[in-house]
Amino acid sequence: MTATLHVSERTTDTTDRRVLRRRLGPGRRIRFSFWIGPIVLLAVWAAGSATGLIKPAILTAPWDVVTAFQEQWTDHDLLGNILSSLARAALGLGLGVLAGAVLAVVSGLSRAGESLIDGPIQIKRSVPTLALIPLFIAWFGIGQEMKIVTIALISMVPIYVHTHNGLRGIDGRYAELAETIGIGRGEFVRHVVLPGALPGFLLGMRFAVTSSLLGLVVVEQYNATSGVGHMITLAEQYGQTDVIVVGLVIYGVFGYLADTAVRLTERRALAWRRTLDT
Amino acid sequence: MTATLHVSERTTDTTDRRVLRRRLGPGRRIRFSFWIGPIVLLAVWAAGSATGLIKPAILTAPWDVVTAFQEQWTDHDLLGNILSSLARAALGLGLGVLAGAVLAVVSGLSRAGESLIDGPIQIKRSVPTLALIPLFIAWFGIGQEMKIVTIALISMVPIYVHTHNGLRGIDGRYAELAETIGIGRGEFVRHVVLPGALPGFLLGMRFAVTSSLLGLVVVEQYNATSGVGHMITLAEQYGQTDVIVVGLVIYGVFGYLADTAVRLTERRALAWRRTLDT
Amino acid sequence: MAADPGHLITAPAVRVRNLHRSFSRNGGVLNGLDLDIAPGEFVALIGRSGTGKSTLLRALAGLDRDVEGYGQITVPGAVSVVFQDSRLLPWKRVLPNVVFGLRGADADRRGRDALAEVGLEGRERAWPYQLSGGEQQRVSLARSLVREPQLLLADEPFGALDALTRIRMHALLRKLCERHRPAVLLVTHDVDEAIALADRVIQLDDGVVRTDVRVDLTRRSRHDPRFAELRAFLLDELGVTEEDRR
Amino acid sequence: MAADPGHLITAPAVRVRNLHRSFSRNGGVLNGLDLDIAPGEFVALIGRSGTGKSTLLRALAGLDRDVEGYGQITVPGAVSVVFQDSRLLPWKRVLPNVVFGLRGADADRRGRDALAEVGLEGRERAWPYQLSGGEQQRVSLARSLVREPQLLLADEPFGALDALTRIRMHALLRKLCERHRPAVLLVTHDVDEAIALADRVIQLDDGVVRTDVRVDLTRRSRHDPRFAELRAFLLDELGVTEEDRR
Amino acid sequence: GGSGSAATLELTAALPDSVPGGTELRIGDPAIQAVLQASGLDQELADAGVRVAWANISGGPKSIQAFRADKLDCSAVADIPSLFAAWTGTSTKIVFQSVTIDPLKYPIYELGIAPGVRVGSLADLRGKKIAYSAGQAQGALVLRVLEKAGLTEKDVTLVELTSTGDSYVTALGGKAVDVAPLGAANVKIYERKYPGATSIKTGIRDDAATLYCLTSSVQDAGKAAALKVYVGVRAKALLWQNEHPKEYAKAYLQDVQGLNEADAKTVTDLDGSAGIPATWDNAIARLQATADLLAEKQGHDKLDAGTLVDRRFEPVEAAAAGAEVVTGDAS
Ligand SMILES: Nc1ncnc2c1ncn2[C@@H]1O[C@H](COP(=O)(O)OP(=O)(O)OP(=O)(O)O)[C@@H](O)[C@H]1O
Ligand SMILES: Nc1ncnc2c1ncn2[C@@H]1O[C@H](COP(=O)(O)OP(=O)(O)OP(=O)(O)O)[C@@H](O)[C@H]1O
Ligand SMILES: [Mg+2]
Ligand SMILES: [Mg+2]
Repeated sequence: MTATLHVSERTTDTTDRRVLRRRLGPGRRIRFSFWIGPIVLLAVWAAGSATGLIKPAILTAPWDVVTAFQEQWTDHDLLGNILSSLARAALGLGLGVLAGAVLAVVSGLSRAGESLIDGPIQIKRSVPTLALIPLFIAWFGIGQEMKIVTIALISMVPIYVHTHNGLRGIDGRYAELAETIGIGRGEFVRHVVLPGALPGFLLGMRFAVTSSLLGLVVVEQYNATSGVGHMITLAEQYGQTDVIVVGLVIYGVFGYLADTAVRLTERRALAWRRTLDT
Repeated sequence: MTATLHVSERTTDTTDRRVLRRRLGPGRRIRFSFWIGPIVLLAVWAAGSATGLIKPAILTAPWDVVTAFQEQWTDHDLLGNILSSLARAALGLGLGVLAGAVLAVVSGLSRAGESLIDGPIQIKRSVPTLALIPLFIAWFGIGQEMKIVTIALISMVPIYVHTHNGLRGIDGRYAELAETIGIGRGEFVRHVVLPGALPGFLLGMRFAVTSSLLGLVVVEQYNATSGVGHMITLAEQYGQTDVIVVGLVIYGVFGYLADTAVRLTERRALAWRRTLDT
Repeated sequence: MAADPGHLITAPAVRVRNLHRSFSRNGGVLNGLDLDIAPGEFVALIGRSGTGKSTLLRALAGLDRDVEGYGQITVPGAVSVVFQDSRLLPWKRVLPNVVFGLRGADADRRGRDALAEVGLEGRERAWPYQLSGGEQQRVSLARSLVREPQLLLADEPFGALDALTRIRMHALLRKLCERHRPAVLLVTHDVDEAIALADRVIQLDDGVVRTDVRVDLTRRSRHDPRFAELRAFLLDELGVTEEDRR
Repeated sequence: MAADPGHLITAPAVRVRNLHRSFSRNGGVLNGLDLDIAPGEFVALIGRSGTGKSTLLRALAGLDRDVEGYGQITVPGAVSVVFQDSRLLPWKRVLPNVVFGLRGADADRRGRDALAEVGLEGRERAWPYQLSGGEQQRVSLARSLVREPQLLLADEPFGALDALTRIRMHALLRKLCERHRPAVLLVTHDVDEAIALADRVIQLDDGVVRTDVRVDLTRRSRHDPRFAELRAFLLDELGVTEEDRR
Repeated sequence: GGSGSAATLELTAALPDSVPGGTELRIGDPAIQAVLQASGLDQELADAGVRVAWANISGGPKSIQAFRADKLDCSAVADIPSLFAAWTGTSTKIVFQSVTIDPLKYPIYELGIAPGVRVGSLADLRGKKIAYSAGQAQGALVLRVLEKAGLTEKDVTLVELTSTGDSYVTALGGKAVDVAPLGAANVKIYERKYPGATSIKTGIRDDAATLYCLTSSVQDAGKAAALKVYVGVRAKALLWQNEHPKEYAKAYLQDVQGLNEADAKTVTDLDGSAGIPATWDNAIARLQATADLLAEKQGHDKLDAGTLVDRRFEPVEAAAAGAEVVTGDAS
């Protein structure tokens, strides 16, 4: 038996030579990479328009959209349109998210609740909203109320489906743990179900946010005097391609920003996960 | 020290008295429970119509819908409409699912791919399809091609987003394992990425299926001579509420069946999971 | 039955009769198992891998709803389980994991104390994934010990610990047992550990309690010849031959 | 360095110099560690819970991309790792888990053989969740052994096994080592196991190799007085006092 | 564009008579398509060597979209789309005009009045909530109604509401608006659905019916020749339709549009008969008036209606109708 106490030499050499396996996951995040896609898209659009490959009748050139944007801004209260649209979308989204999450938890945690709630929501999901509007008009009139209810219903669906799915995907071992610890339903929901279903919920949020914006196009056809959806509807009737594209760009920008915001939240709220993404 | 070998008495008493903790998860599945919701919905509709609480002007009574259904079936080739719609939806869905899954894997596994693919898809997602149709008309004409491409694009989005999200949510430890085992990208995708992202993909399928059906309403407004969406559009022009409801019921039934089919597949394909749902 | 009649004068804390459990395809795992544990008694459970030790613990913990079988089980109300996997909630930091479900204003303080006792002071705010295997196991142990159960079911709670830490955890567990006198059923693969801690060692085999020995050593020292004797007996029961043991 | 110069005549299979690793908030885990392992040498690594054994193994396995630190590492190409958690792919049944990534027409047969060797014949089609803790660990072991690595890194591969199964797995590992002579770095908490299996036992403490002893027993028996001596020495190094050891 | 034959033709040159082989017209004109097939007039097209690729496209926005993408040559619409095409930079020419005989008796639109609202004449519109959709024919009609009633937009509340499907019927029924222009067929459905619902006639001519084409298609010599044939056949088709309302109802309303026999009869009864005007003068004057009104009220550029029509087709159309052309006020 030979035994020696090891005395470290504590060199100051900080050379780093690691063995690194080929990474199979996506690797580290590239900073600001989420700007690249949109910028490329813009570049292609500009190039296509400049070279005449994209005819202005089909898709207005970016610079003409800028002009149209300015015109809408100064002459047609574009800011007012955007704000009133956002207010509608936000209110509807808020209600929809609340309703969707509550229904998902109820139907996720009880088979009886599920059999009553789940079917009708899946059916609602399969039916075009546009076709349901007459019903909503009959029930809620054609004022603000109808618009907000419609948007709430539209954005409720993805929240419900994703939260429910996320909840049902929670590892059963955590439920066992909670059962042996002897907590009630309330604490179980708070400490296990909600955090466990959070990834699903957040994915639902990404869809709900864009759905609520898209819902504007539908509801603002009805008795709206302002709003981006209203602007697009009008422009479609007139065939004002440039104004339509202004509207689309606004949608694209808001949708993309909202989506990016949810994904950043996701990253922070799910810091406990070690996945391919981290 | 006392030591005895235990001799089991092997009684034949099969009384079962377990200690059972209060179940916090949803519990066992109720068989056929997925029929309950739709049946209740139908019952409410029928009751509302019979008592006059739901006026026929708002929502046609179920029996009138049945009559209208029969009339459409015999006089107006409803079956043909349904089949040509389904053919369109299926073709578009097939292409969309393929494209969405491939893009999701590419962008999920490489940061470079992600920065190019992800942004444009999120932007596409935020923009109303209706407003993009002029572009598709310019590129693909007003025939079947444009319709299928549009549906493919519509159903590609949920597949992409969910598969990408599911992929990125795979436990990083499995990637580590794969790396030490020294397999290539292809095997990694086949053995780790695809099965790991399968729950996400299947959730995406549920949305893609209904999206493809809903897409019909939009595309069949353009130069279609058959299809359920076309039927609804016509009925709207002539104010035939009952025919519209026939269309909605068809959407509801197909959407619900497709959704249920995906969920049954889900249950079989994900037999390896132990979650709150099992 | 093996437990001496003196114990059965008071009602047992745990009483299992004729317990059968089986997983559809693999035949019976428990085949008519009988077991009594007196209040305050410390029982160590040994047995080959896959003999059904965890299955028995799950049955006692009330978690085997979907397993086929029958039998009669009685357990006290307040049960605490240390699972074989450490089963920390990944979305909770260490301290909230320890005090999860704990009521009372001093829950946090008690949690901190328990963490300190398992040697993890200062790691209260770490995420589970930031802990080493042994650290996770100790958090899981702290979570069980901070509660004051009438029955503690522990499934290899020291498996991932080094010798010194293990000895410290033994002492901690002994202290807790002296203070609250819970009935304990501890699964372990370490025969020495079983003898050192338990009042009784039982061995599971073929789905029944095959061996049931009382550990009545006055000083639990390896140097006690009866320790060695007991150890030899148990290893023999486990099928470890003299040859293997060299 | 501790390893005797005779070994360094051939290039070592593993060569680690001045290895530093730290997790942002918790200070250094490895603080200038040096280590050589000769081809075919079997080294057991012991150390307190949380001293960085797994961190070292991950560095050798090439998995510490996102950990801060520096140092120089050389390892052979074909490395096989038994993780501390058994890390079976939950969506693959047992046999596909074992042969995952294995090429060749006889992969399945080799997988079956490996499963039989770890005592899991007949469980080829079970899902991982249907296995007991020890069974999962054995599948994970089978997965590593069925490959023929030049370096085997095993992180407590026998932790969840009972005495007899453990002895069988020791024999299996020894057989494999004799056949393919890989360099082995085995983390264990069981000093007896370390002495019984290894050519050398090293102890990690404070981020460096604090003790490095050669096990040159002719017959590895507990009854050999040098076994006991070595055991006492190592336990002492681990901080287990004579008092504790009783 | 489209059919490679692409010999260009000045807009002032005489319409060529011979249709080159392979010429194809892409036309969205579903009603006439059905009539041609039912009447056998499609044979005339075939005999003249005209091939038609039918598109089931009608209405302003969709036809303009298809024009822009150059996927359609001509489409049947009322008068408004050609104005908006011009205002948004798509050059089109009207190549066919028809009128309704006795247009005030058979109006296309009436004003639906919500249940419980009392509107007996146009003067009663003061202070009412009126559905208004700026880009659609219904919107132009509302402006003309107000003009006729001597009211301005300030005297009423215009509720921006797009007419899609039965949205106006629903809005009226839900009392979200007091007054809305409804298609004559929808008025019957509306009054049947909502007890207490009424309607009044506008007393304004809204019978403009045109076929408008991409200017570039008219400039294609081959297509121009084919169009000359098509315009003639189309005139005959309309006259056939007047004579054979039952067959028209079956061929188009029932088989294509999916109405039942009773509803189809209601529609044909309300349609009146179509007239082929001897000259387009009156129609162009009415188009000019509409253009001026919209330019003023909606802030568009002034527009010369004369640039929107291709009067070379005027005599072709009249000649095909022969003695049955309508003249005077009715035209
Ligand atoms: N869900 C399941 N489905 C099928 N078989 C199962 C399931 N759970 C456990 N088993 C089987 O039942 C037997 C007993 O398992 P159990 O987990 O009780 O063993 P154990 O004694 O705890 O073993 P270990 O010491 O390895 O943890 C094992 O053979 C195992 O494969
Ligand atoms: N991802 C991480 N983030 C922060 N700290 C970490 C992380 N991984 C490990 N650590 C810390 O680094 C130290 C060394 O961890 P390591 O897993 O190497 O210990 P170990 O020697 O394997 O212990 P055990 O015997 O308990 O498995 C521990 O204190 C652990 O908490
Ligand atoms: Mg076990
Ligand atoms: Mg470790």
